[in-house]
Amino acid sequence: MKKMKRLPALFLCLAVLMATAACGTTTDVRPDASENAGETGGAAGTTAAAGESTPAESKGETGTSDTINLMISAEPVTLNVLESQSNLDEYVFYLTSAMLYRSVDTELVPELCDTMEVSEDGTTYTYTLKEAKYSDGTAVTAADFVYYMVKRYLTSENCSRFVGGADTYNGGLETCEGIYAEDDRTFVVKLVEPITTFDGKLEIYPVNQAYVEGKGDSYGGTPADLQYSGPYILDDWTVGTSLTLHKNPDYISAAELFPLEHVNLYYSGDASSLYSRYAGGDVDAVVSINDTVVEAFGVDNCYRYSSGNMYGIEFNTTGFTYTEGDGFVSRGEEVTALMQNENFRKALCFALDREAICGAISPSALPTNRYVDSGIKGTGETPYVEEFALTDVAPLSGDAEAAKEYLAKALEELGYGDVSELPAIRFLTFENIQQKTMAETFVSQWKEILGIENIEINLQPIQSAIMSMVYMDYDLYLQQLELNPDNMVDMLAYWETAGTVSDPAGFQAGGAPAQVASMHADAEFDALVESIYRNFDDASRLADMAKAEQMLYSAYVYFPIQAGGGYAITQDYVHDFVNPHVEGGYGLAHTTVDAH
Amino acid sequence: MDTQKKITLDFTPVDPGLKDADQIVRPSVRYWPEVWKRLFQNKLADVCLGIILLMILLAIFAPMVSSYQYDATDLLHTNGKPCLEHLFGTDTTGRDMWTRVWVGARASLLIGFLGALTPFVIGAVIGAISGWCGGWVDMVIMRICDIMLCIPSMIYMILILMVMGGSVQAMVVAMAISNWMGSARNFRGRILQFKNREFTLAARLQGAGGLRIVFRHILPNILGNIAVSLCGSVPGAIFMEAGMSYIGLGVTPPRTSLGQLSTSGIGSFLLPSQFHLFLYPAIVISMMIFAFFMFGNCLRDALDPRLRDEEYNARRMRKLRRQMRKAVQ
Amino acid sequence: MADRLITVKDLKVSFMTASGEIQAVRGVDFHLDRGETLAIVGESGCGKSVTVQTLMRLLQEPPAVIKSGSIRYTNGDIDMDIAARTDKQMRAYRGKEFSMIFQDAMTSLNPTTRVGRQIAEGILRHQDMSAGEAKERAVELLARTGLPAPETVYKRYPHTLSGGQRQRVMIAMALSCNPAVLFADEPTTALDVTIQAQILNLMNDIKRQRNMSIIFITHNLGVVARMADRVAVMYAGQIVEAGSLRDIFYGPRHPYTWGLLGSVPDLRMNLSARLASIPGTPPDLFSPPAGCPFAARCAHCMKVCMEVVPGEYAVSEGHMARCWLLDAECETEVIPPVGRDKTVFKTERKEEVHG
Amino acid sequence: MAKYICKRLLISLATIWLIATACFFLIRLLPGNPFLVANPLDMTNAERLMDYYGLNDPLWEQYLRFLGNLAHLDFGYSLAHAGRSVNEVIALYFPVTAQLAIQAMLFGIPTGILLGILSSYRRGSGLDVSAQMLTILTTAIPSYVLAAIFQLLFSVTLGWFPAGGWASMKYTVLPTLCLSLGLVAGYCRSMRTLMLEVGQQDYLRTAKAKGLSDLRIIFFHQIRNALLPLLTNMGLEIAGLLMGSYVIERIFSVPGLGKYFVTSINELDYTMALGLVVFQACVVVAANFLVDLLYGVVDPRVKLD
Repeated sequence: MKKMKRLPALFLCLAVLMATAACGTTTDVRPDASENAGETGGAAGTTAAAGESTPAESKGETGTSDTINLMISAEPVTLNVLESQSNLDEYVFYLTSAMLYRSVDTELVPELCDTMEVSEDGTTYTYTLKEAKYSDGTAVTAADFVYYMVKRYLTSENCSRFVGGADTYNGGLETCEGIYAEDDRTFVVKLVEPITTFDGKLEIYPVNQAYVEGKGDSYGGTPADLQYSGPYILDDWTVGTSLTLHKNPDYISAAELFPLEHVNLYYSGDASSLYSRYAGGDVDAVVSINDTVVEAFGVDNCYRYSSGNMYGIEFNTTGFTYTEGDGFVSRGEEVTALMQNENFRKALCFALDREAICGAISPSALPTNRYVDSGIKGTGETPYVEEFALTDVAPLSGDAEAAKEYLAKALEELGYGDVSELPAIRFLTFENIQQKTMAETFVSQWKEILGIENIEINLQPIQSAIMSMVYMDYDLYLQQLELNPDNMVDMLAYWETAGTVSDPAGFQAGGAPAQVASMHADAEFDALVESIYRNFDDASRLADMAKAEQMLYSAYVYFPIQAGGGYAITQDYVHDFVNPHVEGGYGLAHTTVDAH
Repeated sequence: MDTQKKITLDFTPVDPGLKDADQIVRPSVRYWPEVWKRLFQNKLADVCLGIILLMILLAIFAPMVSSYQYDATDLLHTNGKPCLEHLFGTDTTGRDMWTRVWVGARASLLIGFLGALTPFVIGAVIGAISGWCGGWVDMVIMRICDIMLCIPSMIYMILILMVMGGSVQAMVVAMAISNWMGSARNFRGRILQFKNREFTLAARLQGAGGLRIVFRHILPNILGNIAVSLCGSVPGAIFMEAGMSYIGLGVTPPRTSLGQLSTSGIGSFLLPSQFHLFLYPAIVISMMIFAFFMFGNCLRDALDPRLRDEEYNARRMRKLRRQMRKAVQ
Repeated sequence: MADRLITVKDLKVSFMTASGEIQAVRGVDFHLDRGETLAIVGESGCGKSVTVQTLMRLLQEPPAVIKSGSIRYTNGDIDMDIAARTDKQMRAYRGKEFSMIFQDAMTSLNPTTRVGRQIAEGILRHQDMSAGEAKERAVELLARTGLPAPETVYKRYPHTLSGGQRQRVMIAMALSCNPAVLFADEPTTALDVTIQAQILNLMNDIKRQRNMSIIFITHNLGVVARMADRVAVMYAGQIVEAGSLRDIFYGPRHPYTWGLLGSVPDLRMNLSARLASIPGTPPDLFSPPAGCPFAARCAHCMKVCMEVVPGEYAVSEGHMARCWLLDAECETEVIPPVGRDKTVFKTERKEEVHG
Repeated sequence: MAKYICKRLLISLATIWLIATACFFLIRLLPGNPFLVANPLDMTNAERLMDYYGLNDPLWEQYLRFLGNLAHLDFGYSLAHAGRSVNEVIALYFPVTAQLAIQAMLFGIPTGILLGILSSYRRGSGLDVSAQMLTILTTAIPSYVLAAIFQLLFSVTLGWFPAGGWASMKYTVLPTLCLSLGLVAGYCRSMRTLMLEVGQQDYLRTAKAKGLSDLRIIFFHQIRNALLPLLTNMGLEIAGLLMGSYVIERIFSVPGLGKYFVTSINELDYTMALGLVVFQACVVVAANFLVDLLYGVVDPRVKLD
């Protein structure tokens, strides 16, 4: 009796799961039904699509709503613009503090900047500012920009470009000769020499030094510990849940831009609840949709944007690892010889079918053979990547035969009879579902195509993965690098002999043993990259860049896999919602919302 | 009386020597055989044991027999629906889910068993020392217990997974370090409970040493309880691993576990095309936990049949009432 | 004829368990008169507790089931068959007409409730009293049972009392509503001898004062000797011999009774002599033997004993036994081994005088 | 009594100090640099921040500083989230977690106990079987799976409750339900067993012999005694609930402490993690203390000394 009654529990168990299967199927219908409307959602003519639907829905035309509810999938880390480590914070700053220039519809337009003058020799930039004030009434002055720029904008990479920055930079400058305020309204930036990557359109925020120092450590901790000068003011930030903003009446372009009065940002770290809340109608737009749930929204309803970063496989060709106690330690002769063998590296690269891998794991990303964003303009109409194609590259869909040939050559050169004799190789990966799956797939492909079974995945939480990366404790590393569309050269500069990626543990600076070279030590490449910074001729600069790219590519130390991307979606009553920025922000400068 | 008299009554005495006094009387009942008998008479216990054994067998042999490697990707057959070729379908990179689920079950079962047993054994030894020695030893051990209970296990977990890498062994060690306290407290309590019982005293008077008494005399008395609580902590350990996987600290790839599979499946929970990635690992892990849990329950019933009798009678009574009601109608 | 309170006829009680039916009481007949003490004697598990608890319908039903028989109770206006009453109907009589004292007062008292409240609870249930009056009455009862400082005892918890004090509390509780019949289920087994004597005296006093009837369950024949007017010997769910105290102690006719009496230590006994005991263990009540249940252990077992259950044989007025040895056809002459020795309870009686 | 409380308070303080010390050093054993997160290449900046927060000082100096701040109950500022003070985080988000925990307990524990009582009273009935099924289901299905099922069922399909967020009571329903189901299952199971155990105690027979009604016996004798053992585990359980559940908070976007707890350790946010650990230790110690006191009051057999 008892047993008979308890058994149904088991079936109920299954029934619940089955029921959810059914739910999964039914919910899928919803995005499909609105497919027509969704496709035109981004365009201006949404009403045409609405016209097809029943008259009851026509009330959407009768009025507008002054509120938008957005779903964000990554939360800002801090409001403290000076300490911010993360580009996730930028869209908060975007909404909370005014800038010299602001990106509106993918273009940088002057905001607080009234005029900008460049000196004849191209080294001195003089900005005059409009009259503006913070929400607490304090006036915005040129000194506020100086304070922010020196404190935060200068990094060890770009410091040397500004007068007086190079020698004194030790991380966090107090002053810099080349950046100063002539008076309250005039802000001056002096370069050591003109460089191509600096066009004066600085996206920097005014920060009042007295205010920051008055707040001390608590600056930027809560919405109350911040001076607002941007289009919106943060009312509430419930960490892990929501940010609530309302329009700043004192904002300099309040009349022309940002028509919405209220912006509510909702955060969810969970992919399925992201979908549940959109489907349930709680939110008007989702800024970034996890690749795994894009399908649930209906890929056709979403639009893709580039996320401004790329994945690539990095090879540790130095043969060394840095340890806290013993300094530089050899990774072992065999592994070193193997990693330094170009044919072996090529074999690994050619074996990968990047098209299939990206398609399976991250549909929003595009497989690539380049180190720059694909959207960058060339000299004419054709994009740069098409105008200056690289030669002798591994096909995106892989080339198993070539890979096998390279492997055979490598084995011959190194004197191995068979792949099973190869030493163990450590493949460092982040603890992140996408990276993890990708690494697993690579290892499996290498095993299948090349028969290499000695590659171990070393999965680490982000913090310690980065530490391992900095200490070069890996043979292979799935490296994610930022692609800055404005400064394409920076990406290449990382790979100079003493560049940050090429020499992460500071082998050159840190007194490494003489025999240690950086991963990509090529004097010719260094010189080429440095010359690009000073070449103002568009055509030859781009040609040189392509040349540098080709050099880096052909060295096979950093093999490009994919350019990252993301998907966004809006309900069909939201208009002119754009992702202006490759960094995954969102543009509300012209966004309007119909009553719904 | 009259009817009895009609039968021929034989009043010849029976020789007491021929008659074994114990023969007709109740056979002496031995504890464990009786428990086993009761356990296996319970159909639910049989079903649970069957599920557990089946899962163990599948975990061991299914990946061996399968024509697919659990970590071999096949980019031409991604997100395949379950079919004869791939019983549980394929995942986003074309790996055979059937093989993966059972390889994952291997890790989960290992973690389940070892993760339940190791902290228990460590806790038992420490608890036994604490309970048996008493005095300041007991004090110190119990304070350490209290303190360790308050330190979030996340810290140990991350630390150990860092040092040892995310392997099954690391998970087990992490569980041993973060879970021994409960078992130590429990065991100490039991030892204290039995320490002054007569049979312990008798053993002590015969000159048996402390540990000998604990293991020879006290342990058998609490074996039943131990078995039940062990059965209960196996699902606990499996869950813990699943929880760690959700946080992102599980078994490292390409190895996998049911926790890993179901957490990565939860991301694609909403997609009809990938629903099987969530469904099968979730069903297998739920069934596994269900089986252990129910088996523990049945074992408890078998050890202490009173409760089961109670239930039996309660049901009987209700049945009788129902019959009576029907008869009245 | 004496004022007959309880008449039990052919009472059969079984326990239904998952593994089968346990026939705990297998056809029992006895009666109880007003003001008399009936002792039911037997080994543990022979069904004595079950019998008495059935009289109060205290058993969980099921597992317990009254298979057959009647329990007639007559007292003044009340005339009923307890066996046919429902649990609900019985509630009104429990505590009022009958009450019970249990063996282990420690476990029989609710550990988290003050003892006074536990007594007052019963009073409030049956008597139309205010809470204050009930408390007064409870204190009075506690005083009556000889507890010093009853007011303080009233407020104490069971675990703070000694074994004897707890049993006195139990008695106070049992007497709270002046019951006509008191069932005492081995009330002194858990106590040491001096306390035991005090409690027994107390019970005897109270019985005499209130003209109460007692059914006293024990396996201690010494206790029987000082308490009982009549004795019923139970074995394997049946009463194998019943009679007056004198009948049982001086003229026992059932081999089991002989065994019982023989296993009582005798002060004058030779120290080197082994204490007599009955070999073997009682039969399994899952499947009771076809014949006399005692046959397997009986030294005088005959073939008939193994095959047919013996009927009741009247030995004298009010004295009966169930044994084939008493059958007219039986030719075996057996001389009762005890009965000639009266010292057993004589010593006990002396002790009572001392106490 | 006062002496007992004083003694317990002293022991509690010592416990908290030991926990804080152990965690201080344990957390420092974790490899990695707290400032190398978003831009892993910016070592110079990371070094600057390490200096700024005094993390390059000798460990014992940092420890003494930590103890000093602890004495002032100042947990400092988060390393990962500049400007966010740990005290403020606790002040802002502990109430959220507490609200959720209290709601879950107020719903879960009485429901569980009631179900346990009912199913023990009507053993083997449909109710008992369904209660046991609930117990098994909620125990056998991982909480993140259950939460996702709830979202799908109650938010997307039925649209009754929002799938996430934290604004009004409506938002608390699903997370509360998810949190309390475990409690319901656990308490139902324990209570049922305890009721059956107490049901076999002699004193219930005594109560029956007094002629008391079934209801009175169950309420005044059985339930009262069955509830007591449940109290012992409540201390740790309450403390656990009060620290929030990472899984539930993440899935339902609840701004509770649980999420901070996990992420701060993951992010190597030393000050935040330590602050929260110490805070949790205080909660656990306080909860245990209160439960012990309560036990002493409710159970006359327990002597506090």
